[in-house]
Amino acid sequence: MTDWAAIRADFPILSREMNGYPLAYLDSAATSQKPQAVLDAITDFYSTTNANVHRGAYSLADEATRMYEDARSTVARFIGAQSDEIVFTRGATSAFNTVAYGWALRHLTEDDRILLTIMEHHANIVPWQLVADLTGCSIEFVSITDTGRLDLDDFHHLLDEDVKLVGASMASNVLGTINPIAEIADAAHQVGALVIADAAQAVPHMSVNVYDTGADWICFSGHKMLGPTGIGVLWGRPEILDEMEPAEGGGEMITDVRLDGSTWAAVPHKFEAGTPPFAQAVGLKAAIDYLEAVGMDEVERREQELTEYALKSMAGVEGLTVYGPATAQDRVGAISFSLNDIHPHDLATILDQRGVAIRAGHHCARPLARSLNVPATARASLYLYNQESDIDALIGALAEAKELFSVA
Amino acid sequence: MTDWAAIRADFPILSREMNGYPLAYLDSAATSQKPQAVLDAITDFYSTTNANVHRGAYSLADEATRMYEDARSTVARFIGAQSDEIVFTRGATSAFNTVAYGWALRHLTEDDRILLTIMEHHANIVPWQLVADLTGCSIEFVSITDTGRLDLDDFHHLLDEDVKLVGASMASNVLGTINPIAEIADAAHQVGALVIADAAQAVPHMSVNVYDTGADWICFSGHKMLGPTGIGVLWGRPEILDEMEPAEGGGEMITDVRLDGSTWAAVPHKFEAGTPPFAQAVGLKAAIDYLEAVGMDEVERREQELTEYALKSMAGVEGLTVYGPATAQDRVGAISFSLNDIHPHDLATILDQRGVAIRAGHHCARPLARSLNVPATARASLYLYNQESDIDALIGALAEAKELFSVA
Amino acid sequence: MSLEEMYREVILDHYRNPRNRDPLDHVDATAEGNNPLCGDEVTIEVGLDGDTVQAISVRGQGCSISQASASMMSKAVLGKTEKEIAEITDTFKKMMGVIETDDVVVDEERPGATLGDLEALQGVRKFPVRIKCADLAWTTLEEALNP
Amino acid sequence: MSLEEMYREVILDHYRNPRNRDPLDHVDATAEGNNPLCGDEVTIEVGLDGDTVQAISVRGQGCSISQASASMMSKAVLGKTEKEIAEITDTFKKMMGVIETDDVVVDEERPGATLGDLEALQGVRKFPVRIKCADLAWTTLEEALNP
Ligand SMILES: Cc1ncc(COP(=O)(O)O)c(C=O)c1O
Ligand SMILES: Cc1ncc(COP(=O)(O)O)c(C=O)c1O
Repeated sequence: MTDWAAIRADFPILSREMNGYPLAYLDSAATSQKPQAVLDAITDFYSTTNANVHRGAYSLADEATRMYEDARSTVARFIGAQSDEIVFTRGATSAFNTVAYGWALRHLTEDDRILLTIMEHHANIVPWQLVADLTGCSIEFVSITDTGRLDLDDFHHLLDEDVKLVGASMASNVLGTINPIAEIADAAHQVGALVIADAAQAVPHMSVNVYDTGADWICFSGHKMLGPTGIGVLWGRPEILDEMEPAEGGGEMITDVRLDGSTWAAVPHKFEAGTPPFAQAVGLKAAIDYLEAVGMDEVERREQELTEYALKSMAGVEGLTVYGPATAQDRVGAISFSLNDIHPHDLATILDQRGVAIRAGHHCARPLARSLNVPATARASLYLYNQESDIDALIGALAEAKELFSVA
Repeated sequence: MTDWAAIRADFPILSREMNGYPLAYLDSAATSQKPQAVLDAITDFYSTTNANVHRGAYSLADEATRMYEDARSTVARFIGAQSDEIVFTRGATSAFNTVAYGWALRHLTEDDRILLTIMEHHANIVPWQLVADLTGCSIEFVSITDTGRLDLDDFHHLLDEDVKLVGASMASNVLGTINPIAEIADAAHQVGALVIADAAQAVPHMSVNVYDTGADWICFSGHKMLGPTGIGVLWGRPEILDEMEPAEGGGEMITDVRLDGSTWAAVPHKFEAGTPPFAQAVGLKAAIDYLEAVGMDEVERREQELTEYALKSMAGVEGLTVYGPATAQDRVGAISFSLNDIHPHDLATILDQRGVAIRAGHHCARPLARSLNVPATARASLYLYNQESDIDALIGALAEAKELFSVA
Repeated sequence: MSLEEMYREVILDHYRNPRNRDPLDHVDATAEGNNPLCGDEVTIEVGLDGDTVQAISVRGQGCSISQASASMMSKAVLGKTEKEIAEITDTFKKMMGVIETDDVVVDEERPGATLGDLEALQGVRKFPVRIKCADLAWTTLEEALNP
Repeated sequence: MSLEEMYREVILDHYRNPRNRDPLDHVDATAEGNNPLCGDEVTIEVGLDGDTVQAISVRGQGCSISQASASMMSKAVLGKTEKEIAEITDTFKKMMGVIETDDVVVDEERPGATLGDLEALQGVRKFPVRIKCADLAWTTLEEALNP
């Protein structure tokens, strides 16, 4: 049995007060908090081992390089991949752009189509719009059902031989919906399209094996999985990474630079121009070590438990509407909602006064917001360090908000 | 009078032993060490204020956003710019690529030329080669003189109306040479070319005012100026940043995302797709605060003193050749050299055994190495925390290396 | 900081029953404003008679503060000259702390005393994140009148 | 860790007077290798008589370890069959720790005993950063012979 109270105590910020109340941090889908072990790993690295990687013939640089590459192996093992399939980027967004410039820009033409889901985060939309602008390819969107699930009929209907790329989130940061990525990838491959999966809300919350997803590329961010900001991961099938061009040019990604052109280093270094975020890689490794010590199955189970508790508690609040699946099954703990005619920003401010941190807005998914016909929603999102009392605080503050807005 | 011993004591790693000797860290041109104040700033941020920026309507997110934007103002003030001219990137390399994709890719054609100096770092070469590959523009290189200075005659000779972009380092990471960037920019502007300055080895070591440089864009990295890895800066003239396209697409850089296209946020946010390295920005601010407390004039003066001491000591070593200016004037403390026929990697290994960390190789500047006709050099590079004893350790170890190699 | 101070009855009333929402037939000046961070939007149309605002339409979507502020503003500026409006705007922005001031004209205790209903927005000042919401309509009106 | 153990006289001799550097007239197999991290380069040309290496040329640039290893290797494999070379390579890589082994054939005290001059490279094993330098020529030869 995991001691969840002890886990919570590992996160220094969670003992902070907020506006006179205990902080109930319910915005982990935006960014996660960090356990002491991650902070210590970063400080220790800078205090004992800091040196630029892959560059020095001295012991310190060698140690730093080993730690950086060790972080890469840790990430690889964590998602069932090989080390040289792991590209460290600035974040999930950068990972998408690496594929946009390194593959799509050079492969797509006017005749080609990209198929995305309407629930994609801007990170899995805008890079393709930039590519479309440069190549003339077109983009289409798969819609969702009334229950917030991907409309698979629509997907199969829109999928044909002109589709060269399918982009889909493994889990939606707004609806919480978990998409059947393997089924999507299977169908896409049958028409010859490649698949890029947004795992930003999946890898932190469940055990992911990249080969089981069927996807060709997977993108996620360190800061949403207990790690530092400034680092993310692009995983790709080795044969695809191999034939991709680098997106960024600079040091460390070359074998040779001549006046009339350059040759590229082997994958993954080809995609890591310049000094990589090596201290952040060390922090991300510590985060993964932490998650693995708890166990991803246990993390997933606990989050389901909390999600169920939250959905049930919210169902008891009159006037509250949840967007997305109403049960904890096949969903993660990102729960978007609205309450009567109280605007989400008003809600966020009111909750904040009771120490409850939730997000309000379009959550970087405006096409989804438009299709739901709500310009903004409130969102509470959970992680392993949350506890029932955070949700109770949310529910209590929602009642107060209704009170405040009942005057008129 | 600055207490340099006290300054050195602020850097935890410098009290480390290396192979039984005190660590003499002479590789700051690759990456700098960090003072405790920077480590504390990062840990404090994660422990008390961590939340995603520009996203939350709750107090914690507001605090985090203020700290992130405060870091931006600090950087701006440090280089004499306005806040909204500062774009946070992954590093200097990313900054160059942002201009390559956001400006050059969309402005240059087959008829256009890019003029670089032969002493550029790969970060200021390869992005332009990628652009040349996509647009058909051509690239030419300005050579250097025998004393390791830019050949200004050659520059003026190569500069004509077809040149649309001039790229030059403010200080070379190999030769240490400080280039007359204002003169270069002046001449470039006269033929209608824009100027991108590589300030990666300048901003950490001297007081820089972007407007005095005359450049249109300036790029540098946080990790070379006491800050964390994973963050860099692109400064640009506001009117130029304004008309540039974003390089990366994603969240936070849009005003609206529609199915058929998107509109961009104002500068600088247009160039900061996705979650930015906000904790690293906080660390960078602490680094700048530290540098400013010492005073950049004082940093520069001290480094000149150390450089002079190093050049003089090295001049006393028989068989040692320095590449680059032989005096401390108009140069920074990156000193490349060779010793008899001892290969730089052998040198680095031997020195490492005496605790002296130097770099060996082409220093991400292969075109320069080729033009010097040395495939590799050894490089010692200095920063404010170095002291004369580090240089003495270097000189002592060089004597031992000669001894070892004198056998045959 | 009291939430009750921010969510006054008059604010919620303007939020739920916004004034002057009907589009104008004849538009002399117009501007759109939005707050990219939270998505608040306001569109303003103005009909002028000389330099007097003789008609105004304010439409938008967003939080109670942004929409109530817009509605109250439309009432406050209707029938006023551009010069008078500039003065009201200045007083409002000073009340909200958007413009710094040590102007003695502003009553320390009740800096919004001359603003009527709008004074109700004073409570927002204690919520820095929300000041931009209150300010949006005013900045947009300024843009409409001084394009 | 002693530097003297790495920089043996025989190594410096091979570094300064590399053997078998002349290009071959007739090349049956060739490969280029480089170590992107430190820039060491080696080009190998082989002349075969059946499966016997009857001529070899090894050229390159780089540190003393990479160049001495290449030179010593050229001496060691000249006149040997591909099978014999594979065995020498295996023994060498085990000595350097590039191939892990608990193979009893290798003398714990002197794992390179069968390698002659090459044994001098044993000292490199204590400098992990430099093992790749010593290994470069061998990996390149393997590529030349098994393209
Ligand atoms: C002169 C110069 N320019 C650019 C860079 C690239 O910086 P980074 O690797 O931090 O992107 C460096 C450092 O490696 C440098 O020394
Ligand atoms: C589903 C999803 N995809 C992509 C991203 C982008 O991640 P980042 O902002 O770290 O680049 C996010 C988070 O903002 C997300 O929730």
